[in-house]
Amino acid sequence: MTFLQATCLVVVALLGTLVVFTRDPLRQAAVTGIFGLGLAALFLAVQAPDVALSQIAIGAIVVPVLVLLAMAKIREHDE
Amino acid sequence: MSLLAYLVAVWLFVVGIYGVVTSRHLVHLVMCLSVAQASTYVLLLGIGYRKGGQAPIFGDIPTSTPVVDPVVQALALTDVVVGATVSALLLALAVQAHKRFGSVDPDELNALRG
Amino acid sequence: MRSFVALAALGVLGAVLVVAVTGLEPFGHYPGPYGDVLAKVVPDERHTGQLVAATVFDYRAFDTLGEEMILFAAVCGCAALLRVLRSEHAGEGAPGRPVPSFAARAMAAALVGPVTVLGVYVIVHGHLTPGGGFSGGVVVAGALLLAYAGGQGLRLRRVGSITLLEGTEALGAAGFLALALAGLIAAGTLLKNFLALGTSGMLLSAGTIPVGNVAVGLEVAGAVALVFAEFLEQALLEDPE
Amino acid sequence: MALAGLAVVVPLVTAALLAGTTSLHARRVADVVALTAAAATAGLCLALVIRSSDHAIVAWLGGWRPRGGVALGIDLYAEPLSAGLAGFAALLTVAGLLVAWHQVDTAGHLFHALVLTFLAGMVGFCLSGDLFTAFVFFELMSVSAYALAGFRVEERAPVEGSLSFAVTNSIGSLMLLVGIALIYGRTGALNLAQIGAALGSHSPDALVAVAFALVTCGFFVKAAIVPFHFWMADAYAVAPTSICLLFAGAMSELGLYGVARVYWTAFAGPLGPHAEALRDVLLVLGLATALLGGVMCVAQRHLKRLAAFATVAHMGILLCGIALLSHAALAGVAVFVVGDGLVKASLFVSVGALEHRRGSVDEAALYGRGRELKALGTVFAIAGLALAALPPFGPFLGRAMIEDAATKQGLGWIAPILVVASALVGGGVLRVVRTVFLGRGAVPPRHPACREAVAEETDLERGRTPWPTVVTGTTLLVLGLAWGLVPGLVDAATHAAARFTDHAGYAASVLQGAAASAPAPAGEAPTAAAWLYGLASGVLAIAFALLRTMPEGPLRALHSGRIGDYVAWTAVGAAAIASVFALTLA
Repeated sequence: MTFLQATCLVVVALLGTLVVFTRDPLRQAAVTGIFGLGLAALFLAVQAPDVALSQIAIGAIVVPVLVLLAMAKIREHDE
Repeated sequence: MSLLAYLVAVWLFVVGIYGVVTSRHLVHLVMCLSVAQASTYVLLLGIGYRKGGQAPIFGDIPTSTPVVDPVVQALALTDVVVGATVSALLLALAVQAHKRFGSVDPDELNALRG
Repeated sequence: MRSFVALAALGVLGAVLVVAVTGLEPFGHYPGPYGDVLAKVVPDERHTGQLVAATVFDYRAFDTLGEEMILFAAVCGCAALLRVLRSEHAGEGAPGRPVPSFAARAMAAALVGPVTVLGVYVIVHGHLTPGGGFSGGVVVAGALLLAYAGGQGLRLRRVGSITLLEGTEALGAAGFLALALAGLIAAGTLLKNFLALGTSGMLLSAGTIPVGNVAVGLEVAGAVALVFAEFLEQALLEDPE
Repeated sequence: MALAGLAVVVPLVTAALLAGTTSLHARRVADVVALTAAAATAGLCLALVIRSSDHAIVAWLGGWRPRGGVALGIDLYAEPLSAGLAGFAALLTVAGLLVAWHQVDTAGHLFHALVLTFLAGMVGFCLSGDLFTAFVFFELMSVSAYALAGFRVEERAPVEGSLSFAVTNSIGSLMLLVGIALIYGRTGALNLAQIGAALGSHSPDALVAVAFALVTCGFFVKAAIVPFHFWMADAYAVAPTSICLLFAGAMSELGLYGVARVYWTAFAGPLGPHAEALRDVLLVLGLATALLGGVMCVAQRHLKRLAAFATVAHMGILLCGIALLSHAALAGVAVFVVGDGLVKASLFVSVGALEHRRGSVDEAALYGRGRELKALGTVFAIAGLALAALPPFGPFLGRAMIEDAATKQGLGWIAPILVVASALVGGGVLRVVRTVFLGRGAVPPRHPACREAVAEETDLERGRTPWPTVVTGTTLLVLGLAWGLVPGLVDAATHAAARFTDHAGYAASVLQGAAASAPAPAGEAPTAAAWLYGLASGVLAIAFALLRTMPEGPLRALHSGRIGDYVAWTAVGAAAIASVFALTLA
């Protein structure tokens, strides 16, 4: 295992934990985006560029944006 | 060290489900689920990795080069898309839940008791 | 109480999983044989060096077909779950929403071209380089949304744009299915390659793999844009109360 | 050869066409097109059953045949049992679409498109010879099902039910996927036959035992085996009637089909020597599910939840049949799935009809209000007796075959427990006949979930039941009753089950393309003891129906409706099953 891979793995584990324990959904959406990027970096480090690109597109962009759109609806209700 | 990738996968799986159990917000719950989902990507790609292997694309490298397993990458690609679709559906349900009864706390959704 | 039960259960489950993964080959020692056999046969049989694309669009194309249909079903599901009920029509058009400034709209319109080119480039080179229909499709969806923001502002109207996206999405899904059926008609087996394999490394090579990439790209672009549009519409909808 | 692929592709193409034209709002055209596609799928599956009656059909998609024992591509594997189950799902889809003929809101053609992707997922899952492909189509089925369960978004309960359905089942899918990844890490294979060959008959270690446990748990979530069953009543009580019958008649059963398929193709080699330990674990789970489902069924006042818990109880009986790990018991399971599926589907249609006529599914609110609905009451009564496994109907035959197989293995003591479970289910349904249709005996208390006004599901006035519903409900019931009287059924089912459980024959036909010489054991008609058990459960069901007070205890409090609780139970179940398997099988 290279140093880069080990670093990415540890970072991913920490970010994943952070996602779970960030209780405010808006901040959590941001952390999820970073977590998605961390995963993408890990995938590049284990020679999986195809998965990394999809992960950036879907895990780091599409899902967080959907979360923000859903939150826009939910928060508007609370006002 | 040789187990680190697998241990990280197990950790993400467990912590993601713990997040789902303790979540008090449906949107938060969806993202915890995606953390648990991520464990499967890490596990799959970890299994298919080969020390010193190149990405499985013979473009500029000769076809005799050792490469990592392309199959797990195909599976992970599918998995990423499946995970996102489930997230989208759950978010749509969360939006409707909020519209119908003004709450996104999973513990308040208990019209169906017993 | 519940979190303690869950902690205990997940602790046990995690411990059992840790015991199980110690039975795997150590990290970095992929045991094969599936991936190794593919690495040996793909360059000759499929005239492409992109092993992942060959796996996704040929050897395991049926998985991709199923996955496309999951995406398709999820989009239908989101559209159904977020459908605008008759009682809610009052909010359509959402007056009082700020319309983006001319500068922002011009900027968005200017970006549409380059982003589309990038997305299409990623899709059509999917059998040569990393990328392909999945990531390229998301980029194209981004371009569609930019075009939307540039052209109309955020005054979303159901008729027109969404119907168009629904058409695109269904076309992509139908495209991949048509590719599968074409293999049956032209080569006698579902999903079998029926196009010339060409020269490895050329844009028009690898038989049906690039065609599959294009179909997936269309489907993903339509699906992502459609789901965004559905959520956006909900966010702009006025409440029935 | 192309038949198997077409059975999956036909509903998918139709779904894409319907979704692409949803803005045309051609409702009747969509109804007819979707019905035609579902009927065509059923026909294709029937053709597969007939053509695979001598030897299995193995279709290698893309033409990638295995080389040197390594599967390069994906195969669809059709034999009478797998194709038959796919065909049964297609048949129920036809019934569901007929019931939906008068459903008021279908969101353009989206409802039809989702029903067809749901069907394609079930067919693909049944026919898949590859573990990951099975997962993909399992997900296709699930994703469509989440949307269909929550389809009536204008009400509160469907949104809640669909949420707990989607969250718990997504976690089930995750466990399944982790199990698949572990198996791939060991064998480097995804094809079921190749996995079986790679695992060989090596003694299983913790990895193999845990991988099998995770795959099993993933399927158990869908099959609603205790303690993974909580979501089921919530989801089934809220889905449109047309979807309920598909869920209860086909989707749950596919979870157990997955366990059986994976065990006999991939794991029978390594786990065979530990079959007794495995049998004991599965039997405990099956009996617990059967009894809990039965008790909860009798305790319900909400009629759709009552029918849902009937499904839970019957999943327990089916799991007992699979747990015996013998072809004779599996034949009984196959017979039970069809007979029970038809009767239960008819019950759900009847509940939907009652809801339409009287505007409620609350037993208390309906007390005595069904006196004029004599035909509907008769259907309820016959369905109740059939679900109690009264001879000679379809469910009886299946349960009798399971009981006889158990007695042969020296496990005759499980038969009385199955009798009680069936009787509880039948008793619950028959009590509804007593209160709603006869207006006799004690008035049940109201159920809190029933207070909410039920929105009208159909576009007709309450004066009469829509004719497609009447025709479908009656036909399903008649078919379910007649199923037990089909001549030669026991032999055919035993033969099919013997082939399904033929571990070596499966591997040979997939990897070497050999036309495996199928073993053809003769089936045995139900023994006198089984007939007595059948009669006893009928009588006991009537006795349960006459009981005044129903248990109202801590069991119901466990079914809290909270997603967090359900997921915690899922974790508990997975932890327990995985550690027991790791300790006893490895």
